[in-house]
Amino acid sequence: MSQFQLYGMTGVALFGLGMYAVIAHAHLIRKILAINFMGSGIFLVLGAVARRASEGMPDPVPHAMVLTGIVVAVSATAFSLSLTRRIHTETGRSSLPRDGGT
Amino acid sequence: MIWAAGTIMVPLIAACMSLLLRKRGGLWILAGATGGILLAVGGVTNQVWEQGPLRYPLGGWGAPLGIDWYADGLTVLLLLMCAAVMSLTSLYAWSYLSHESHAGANQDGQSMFTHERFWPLWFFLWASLNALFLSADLFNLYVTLELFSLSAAMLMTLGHQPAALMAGMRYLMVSMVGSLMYLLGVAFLYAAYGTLDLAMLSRVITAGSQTWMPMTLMTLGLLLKTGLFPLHIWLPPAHANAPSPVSAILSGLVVKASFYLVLRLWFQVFEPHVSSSAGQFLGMLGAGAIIWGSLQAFRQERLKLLVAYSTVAQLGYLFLLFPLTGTASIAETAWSGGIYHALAHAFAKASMFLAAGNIMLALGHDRINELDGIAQAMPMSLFAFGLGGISLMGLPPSGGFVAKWLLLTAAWDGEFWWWAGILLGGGLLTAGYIFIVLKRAFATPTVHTTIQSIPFTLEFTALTLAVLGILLGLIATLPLTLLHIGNPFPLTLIRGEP
Amino acid sequence: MMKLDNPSSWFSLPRFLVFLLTLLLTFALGMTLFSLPPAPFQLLDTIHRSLPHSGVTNPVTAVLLNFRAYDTLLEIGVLLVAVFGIRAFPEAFQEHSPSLPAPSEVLLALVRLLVPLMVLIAGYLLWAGSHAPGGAFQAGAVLGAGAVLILLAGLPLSKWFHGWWFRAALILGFMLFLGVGFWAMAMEGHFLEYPRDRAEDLILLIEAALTVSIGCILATLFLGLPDAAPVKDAANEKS
Amino acid sequence: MNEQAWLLDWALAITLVGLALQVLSTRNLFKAVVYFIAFGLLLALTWVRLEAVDIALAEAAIGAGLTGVLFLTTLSHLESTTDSDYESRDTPRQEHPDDETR
Repeated sequence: MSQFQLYGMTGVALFGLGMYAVIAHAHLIRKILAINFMGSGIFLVLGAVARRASEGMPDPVPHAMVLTGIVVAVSATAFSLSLTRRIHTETGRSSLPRDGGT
Repeated sequence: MIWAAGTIMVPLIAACMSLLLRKRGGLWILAGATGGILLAVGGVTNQVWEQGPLRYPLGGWGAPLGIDWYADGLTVLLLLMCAAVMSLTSLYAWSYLSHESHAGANQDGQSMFTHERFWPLWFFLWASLNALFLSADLFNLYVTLELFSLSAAMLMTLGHQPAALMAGMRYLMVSMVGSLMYLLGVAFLYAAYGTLDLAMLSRVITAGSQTWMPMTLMTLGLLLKTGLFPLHIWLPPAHANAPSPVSAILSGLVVKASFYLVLRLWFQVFEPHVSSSAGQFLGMLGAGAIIWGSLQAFRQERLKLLVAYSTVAQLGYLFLLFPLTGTASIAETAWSGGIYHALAHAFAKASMFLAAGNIMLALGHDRINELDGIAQAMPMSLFAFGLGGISLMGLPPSGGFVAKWLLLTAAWDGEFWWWAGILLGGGLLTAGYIFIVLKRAFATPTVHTTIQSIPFTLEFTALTLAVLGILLGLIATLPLTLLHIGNPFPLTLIRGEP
Repeated sequence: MMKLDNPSSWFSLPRFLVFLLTLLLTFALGMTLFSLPPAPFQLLDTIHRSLPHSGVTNPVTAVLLNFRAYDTLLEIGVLLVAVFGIRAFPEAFQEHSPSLPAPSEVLLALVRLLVPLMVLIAGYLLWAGSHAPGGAFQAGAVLGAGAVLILLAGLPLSKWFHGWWFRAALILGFMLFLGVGFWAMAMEGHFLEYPRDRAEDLILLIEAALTVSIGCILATLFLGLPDAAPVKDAANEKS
Repeated sequence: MNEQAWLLDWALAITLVGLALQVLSTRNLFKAVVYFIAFGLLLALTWVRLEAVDIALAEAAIGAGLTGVLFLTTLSHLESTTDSDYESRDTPRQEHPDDETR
């Protein structure tokens, strides 16, 4: 199994794991953690794709995509965590209600 | 190129300026930004009108190394729609915020929903929508997706009521998962084809799991963000609990942005590999949305929730485009009808949310059962709501009529009675829930309720949007001609283009 | 759809269905990954050809700040949006953590030692980015970590974050990036098309400004979530 | 690829997935976040293996460092206000079974 396949599979597994957890867990912090794992999984797939091209220099375009992705992920995480705090302060909950919450 | 750059960069600059200067000079920033964006969008429209579809290589590199902007009739039409709805809603928002800041302060004596917090996010949302419409690069589209879902989620939660916070949180979660599904699709496509440019991808794409797997992932992610039935659960609370100008934009424009991306991907990139059953499936979901959304709208007790469920239903019409374009002879009519519905709905729904917001400001609530006599008290807002409703029902001479007529013609000519039935039934259901509201509003009030007066601008902008939505039905040839520029039918044509 | 959060029974049908579906999806994704055909062409060759014209020799920096600079521009936009969003919550910018003990002399000494070092490292990473691993994001992250350290040590700098010039520093990189983009359009015809002989200086200039901005932005993201619920919120909760 | 590098890759991949499983399944949220930070650092190591030192730096600083600290501060905020306030809430405790943060 090449490095591409190994890390590609790891990435896909992390994505699937995160996907399951984001639906199955109720606690917001767990959901946000799960989303971060989905992101990390995708980044690993991209990193693997960059190594796939040749044995020489890895492809810099996926690397640039990952760097951008990491920054986007931290922005989204920071905002969702502050929203979690806000929800907790306002309602005392740290999970969303089960119905539509209307 | 300056025009295309202007459509995105002017709102970005305005966002930064409003952060830096806070409320000082706020109205000047708003006026300058709106003027600048309208000018830029006008410039792009003019270019496309005269020269046909255009590509702008950013940084001069050109695809596949660099990122391209691509503008055809569809892009321009959506840019125009966005500019019109956003600028009118901006005017509304300005007045709403100024009114709210002394009327609607919370118990701390300090309103959370202030100019200072609102405008930077608003301009970022505007920039990201324009950027999404123009982009022709898969990864760049991902960045614009994140930009608009983050700014939309923040705008939703600015009001700080618990319901809005929770709805915003749910939207944020759903939309982040949707974006990530899209991104994984991009990663797979890049692995398989070595390019991120849409046009280039459409030339090299081949059948196989390396194509349909990312296609499924990306479509699913985008449908999640669009809120197509049955993935709509987050939509009604999010749209109904947001501050009214934000609700108008969310329902009118933001859900269309991810829908637009589905269109681009299906018709420009994946088209030869989309099986007709996939299109049928999307159409079925659309039909489900129309019926389910309308029935739910009947059951609502709050006006804004009713309007939000109506959005769920109206989104369904957009997806009827997918099965109908499967037949070559009616494809273009169906395509025009679907896109026209997106336009008409943007104006109609924005005006309805603004009108509902006015009613909420005046009454302090939006319970439908207690709207008695509101028609006499605020005729302008109610007229706006009614005109919006006419467009949603598809009655002439509104924009909604043209859209539904085109879709119906396509279904009729293609002898798809089932889709035609859904179209007609959906119209009837819409008429039903609109009339529930109107009947209440025109009833003579039994108990005396205090109705606060609200600024004229609020009512005026709502009405203007509604009138524009009707006008869209009277000048239909112009947008439809524009839509024709670079349209993907017959489907093989787009392939030959650079 | 959301009725999955009942761990009192470890097995529930919806949860199992979700498990099955995600497992299926993961499996399908894995299969696709294994059977990927070779890409019809490599972007790598194009990059190699264009690298000498990009003004830098680190290919990742070339992609981030020249070939796909527009992505990076919008990405800074995402960061700024996060800052706007977090500032919208009133507990942001409260005085940091009243429960924190007064900074000890040791901690202060450590901060005095570490922070200049971090600024130095940031400067090195920024400079190195053109030819070796590094660049604005890494340098900005180090700078942001330095700011966070100062705040953790309890140095009274929170006031500093209210000034208009801190807001200016937040958007400095973004505005400069935009400005260069427009200037380049005036010079060469396309947005963000740097004149080739000046590309190197322009990229360094943009990166320097971005480093400062990213440092401020990351510090703000952190500050937006201090461990300090405002006193008035706590009072509201009790009632 | 020589034998040792191959072994290292496999070890990394398995540990990454294992840590992700730990984070998403452990009942203790604080532990989960600590595992998450460890995951981030390990991911940074993986990026070095994939010849992406740029990303390794960013991942260590932003992905593991900043994101981890954000999670920790949010968690301590939730913890400081959760337990004492529960009795005054109108929602019964069973509604938030995942709320435990210890």
